[in-house]
Amino acid sequence: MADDTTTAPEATEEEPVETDEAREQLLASFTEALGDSLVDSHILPGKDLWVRVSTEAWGEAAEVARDRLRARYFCFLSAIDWMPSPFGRSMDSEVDRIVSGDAAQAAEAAAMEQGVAGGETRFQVFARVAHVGEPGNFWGVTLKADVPEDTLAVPTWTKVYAGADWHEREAWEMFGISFTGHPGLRHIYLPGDFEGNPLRKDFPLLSRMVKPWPGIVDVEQFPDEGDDAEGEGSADSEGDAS
Amino acid sequence: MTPTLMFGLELAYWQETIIKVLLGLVALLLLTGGVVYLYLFKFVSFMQSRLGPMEAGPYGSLQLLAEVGKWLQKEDIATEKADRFVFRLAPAIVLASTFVLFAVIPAGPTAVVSDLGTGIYFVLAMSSLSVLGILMAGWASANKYALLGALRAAGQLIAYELPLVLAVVGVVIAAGSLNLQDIVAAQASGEIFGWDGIGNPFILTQIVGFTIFMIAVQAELTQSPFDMPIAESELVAGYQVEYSGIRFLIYFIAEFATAVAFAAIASTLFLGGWALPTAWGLGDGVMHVVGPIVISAKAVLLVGVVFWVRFTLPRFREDQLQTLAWKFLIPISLANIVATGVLKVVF
Amino acid sequence: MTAVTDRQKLQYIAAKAADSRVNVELETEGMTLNIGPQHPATHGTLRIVARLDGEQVVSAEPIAGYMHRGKEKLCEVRTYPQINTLINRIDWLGSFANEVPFILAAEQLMGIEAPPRAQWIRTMFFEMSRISNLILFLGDMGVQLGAVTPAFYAFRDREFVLNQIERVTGGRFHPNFDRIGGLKDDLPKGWIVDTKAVMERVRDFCDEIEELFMNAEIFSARTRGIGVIPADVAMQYGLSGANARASGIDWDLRRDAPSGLVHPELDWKVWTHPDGDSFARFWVRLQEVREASKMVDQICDGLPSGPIMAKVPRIIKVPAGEAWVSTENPLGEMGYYIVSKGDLTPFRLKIRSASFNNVSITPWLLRGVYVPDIITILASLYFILGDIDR
Amino acid sequence: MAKPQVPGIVKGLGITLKTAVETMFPDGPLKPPAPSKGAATVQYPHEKEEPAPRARGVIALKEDNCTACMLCARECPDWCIYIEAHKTLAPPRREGGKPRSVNALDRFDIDFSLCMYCGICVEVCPFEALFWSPEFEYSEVKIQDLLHDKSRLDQWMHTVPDFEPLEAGSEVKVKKVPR
Repeated sequence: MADDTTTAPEATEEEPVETDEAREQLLASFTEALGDSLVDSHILPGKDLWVRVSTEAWGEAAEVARDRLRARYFCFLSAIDWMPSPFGRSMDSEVDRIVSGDAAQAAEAAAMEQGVAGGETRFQVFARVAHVGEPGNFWGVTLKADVPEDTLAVPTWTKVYAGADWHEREAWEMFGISFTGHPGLRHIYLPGDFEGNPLRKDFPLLSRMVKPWPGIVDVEQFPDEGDDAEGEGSADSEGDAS
Repeated sequence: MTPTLMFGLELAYWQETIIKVLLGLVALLLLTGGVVYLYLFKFVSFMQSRLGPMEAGPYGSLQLLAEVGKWLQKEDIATEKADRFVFRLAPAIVLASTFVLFAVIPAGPTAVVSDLGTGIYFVLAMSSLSVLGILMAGWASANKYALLGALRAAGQLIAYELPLVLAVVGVVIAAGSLNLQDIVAAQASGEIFGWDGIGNPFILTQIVGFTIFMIAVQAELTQSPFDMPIAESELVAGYQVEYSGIRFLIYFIAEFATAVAFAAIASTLFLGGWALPTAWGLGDGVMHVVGPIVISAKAVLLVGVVFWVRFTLPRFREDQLQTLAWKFLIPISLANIVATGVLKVVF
Repeated sequence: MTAVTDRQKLQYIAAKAADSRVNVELETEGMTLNIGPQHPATHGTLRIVARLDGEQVVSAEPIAGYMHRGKEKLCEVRTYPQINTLINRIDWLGSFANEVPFILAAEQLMGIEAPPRAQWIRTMFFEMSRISNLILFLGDMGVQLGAVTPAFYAFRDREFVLNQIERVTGGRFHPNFDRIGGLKDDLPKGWIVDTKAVMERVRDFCDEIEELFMNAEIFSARTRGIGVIPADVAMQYGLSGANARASGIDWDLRRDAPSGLVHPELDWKVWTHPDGDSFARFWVRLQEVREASKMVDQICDGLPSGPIMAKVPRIIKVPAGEAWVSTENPLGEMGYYIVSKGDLTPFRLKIRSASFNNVSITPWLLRGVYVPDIITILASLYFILGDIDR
Repeated sequence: MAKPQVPGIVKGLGITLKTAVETMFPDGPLKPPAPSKGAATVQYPHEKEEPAPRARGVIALKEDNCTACMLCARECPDWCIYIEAHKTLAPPRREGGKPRSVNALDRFDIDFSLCMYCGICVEVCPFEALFWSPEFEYSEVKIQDLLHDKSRLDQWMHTVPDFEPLEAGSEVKVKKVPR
């Protein structure tokens, strides 16, 4: 397929339906190259293009992007854990808990819906590549793929983009997603004997658990209103002396 | 041995030598301290648009005292795997090779510790002694950085011995003697095309020899364009990395004393040493006093040039350094010797 | 031979063992030299494990992570203004430039547009943080090669730029001045006149550095042809900014993908260099500082009047959605991928920092170079540790 | 290695010498040398540099403006503001009116060893009780002493400069510091 030198997407923001021909063409060339393994896609007119492919076609999507569409610049590769965090911001003040009661806690385990361009599994791996042509001709695309729950494995990109090596090591370390075919999956940031995957939503952020939140205090009630004992005793705002 | 007369006292030879050695040491340490303060603390700071130390003493003059005090009270440790004996001996050798140089440098008609017939030859031989000290330091401190630094130093110092020696040969041919006093005398009494207003300092006729000598001195002192052995941004402190306390102080003194020593030798060979041109008609009596001042001034001037180059230029890489020595400095100095020889015969 | 007591024998054996251990280590085919984590050449705590054969590097591998603060995890429990203070500590030298892409991404999600005066001042501070960042690089490149003096000139002239930033934002390194929808405050009186004088001084500094380095033989001997990165390898590893432009890639996000700043309205030039070696990277950055100072001058002259802040609700809840915005930061392309579920804090924040990719090329690049060249190449790639480790 | 021509290296040496001369003789070689004027550095304990009026040195608290609404303590990313207050009866505004119940501040501590000087508390305070002061000389020997209580924060109020007038073309209203 001849390389379609697409013009830079001019941000024509006409109201009704903003067709963004440049990105439409891109999407067309993607679907034509990948066929049915291109599961879903989304265009934000004038701004960005998302393309979601099936897990098996993840490696092939890289080749298509680099060779057929000449997107030779590797921007980054990472992952998202779509499970809502069971911990919240551990900044729930007394009054919120009283007002909304424990219902707020129950809402946490709400349904887990994926963001742009959908997806089924909890983990999704996403990467961004860009085409750098002559001045002015620059476009980027974000590729996404689901990570199967059971194997948590996705084909590696290091054969296509050598720069993906470090990014995949980081994703493996932070999310526990392994990349089949990667030359050496080992820790890049964390010490060798670190267990657990920090960026998973169920990994607690200890620094906030250890110290009570100073914002939790509330103004004491009238000390001289009721009898003194009750006033002092029930003052629950024990501002901690750090 | 006939007692020699010194300051009107009857002194045996050994007493005279002790006094001269003590005077020489005091003069050397004072000069080194002055040079360190003047250049390392003040002139370099002005070059970098800052003031340098101002707290210790008026205008930071007692800063060197503070530094020496600091180093003396620091603990002198050696790494566990270090080869203790060699590790402790190394700084002493480097310092010895520097102090020995001063035995020969004349500072006045009779103010020289021992006026050797082959003065300059002795100087060049002794100056290559420091390589041993550096190798011992690097090898004994069982530290990879020190090892790298020492091996680089070995390669560099040996490579720059040759240009140093060959540059001096030109002067020796022009002066016709190896004795430093004769070289000084030759420059004081010589004249250029019949005019002896400023004598004939060899820098004028031996300008090529002078530049090669100064480049070689820059390399001998492992100063900046050639400071591979102590490359702060790579080997942190090269062979000195494991030293602390008084041993590091010895290296510090040795480094600057060698700078002063080589500057004094360079001024003796090329700038006329302690003597002012005989045409100015200053008798020997006066020169006893003026001599040391003149040589100190010239030495301080040349050390200034060394520091000026040190704090401006980036450093050579190892192989570029060697190429410069073997492929450029040595051939040029050989050509210089031939030219001097031919001109000597013709005129 | 006197009777040799056991103690002496043990001492003798121990001494021999000590010697042999030292010798064994030297005669092995290579030496593993750890450069860092505490080392003057790494801008922070980066450790490079280099297997050496004599002075030449067989293989070298940087080990990052000594300064990993877990920014992406922290950002998931912080509101948007609080994240703003966190992210200007990633690339702490050009810290205003860190805030801009994050704020632009949040504005894109919220559909808010900063008023023109705010955009112009934002671009001005974006370029001023580039100047303060790259001036330090120009001085630091000298120190890595052994010339101590340029670093002092760099710090001396950089103070003026930092003073100007401090007069407006209150912070020298961490301005925390950018807000969703505009800026926190406006310029104090008389600030623009002083800034133009400072820009004049910046250009004098550039000429001084050019004279000190450009035609000095030792500098070009140490940097020309060292650490050559061909264009396609640079693209594969995702090198961006001056490192990419030095390998002949004519690409600048300020011109090719203007996101929210006013660069298209200024006239400036993108400098590239065909060689791709350390000298080229130094040269491109030197020209970039000059261009940035000209840009600030143009902004000072053409600054429109008007409000500094758009209408923004007090409690900022970003509507659900995903946004990616990247800008041309001093170190390269820096981008933020915000995934928001509509509440106070972002659901996931991917921070794409330039130095991470710029340094990931070193294992490929450092094969077969001399030890001093490791330092030259690392200095010319110009990474900041906070940028790598996040 | 190219044969070292003179100009490159000599030009570099020229620059360092020029700077040395500029530092030593800031007002021309004829005048006496005055390096302290020529150097770019300031001898700190003796000469002090004036920080910019907007510099974020320390946070000052105007105690009677504070109504203990806890907003700053909640918004602080480092959790370093600790507030305790209780309700009291304040005299009515108009005589004969009902006494008003008002929050009285018991404790308002900012732990400057945790604070990262982001300024969110100063910005978020609805009652203009927190201000920035460019004061920076409050280092302590013990880290506990960096916990400034409300009386000390009140003292900083005297060092808070007035807000500067703004550049031409800006439409932001210049606020006034309640003295």
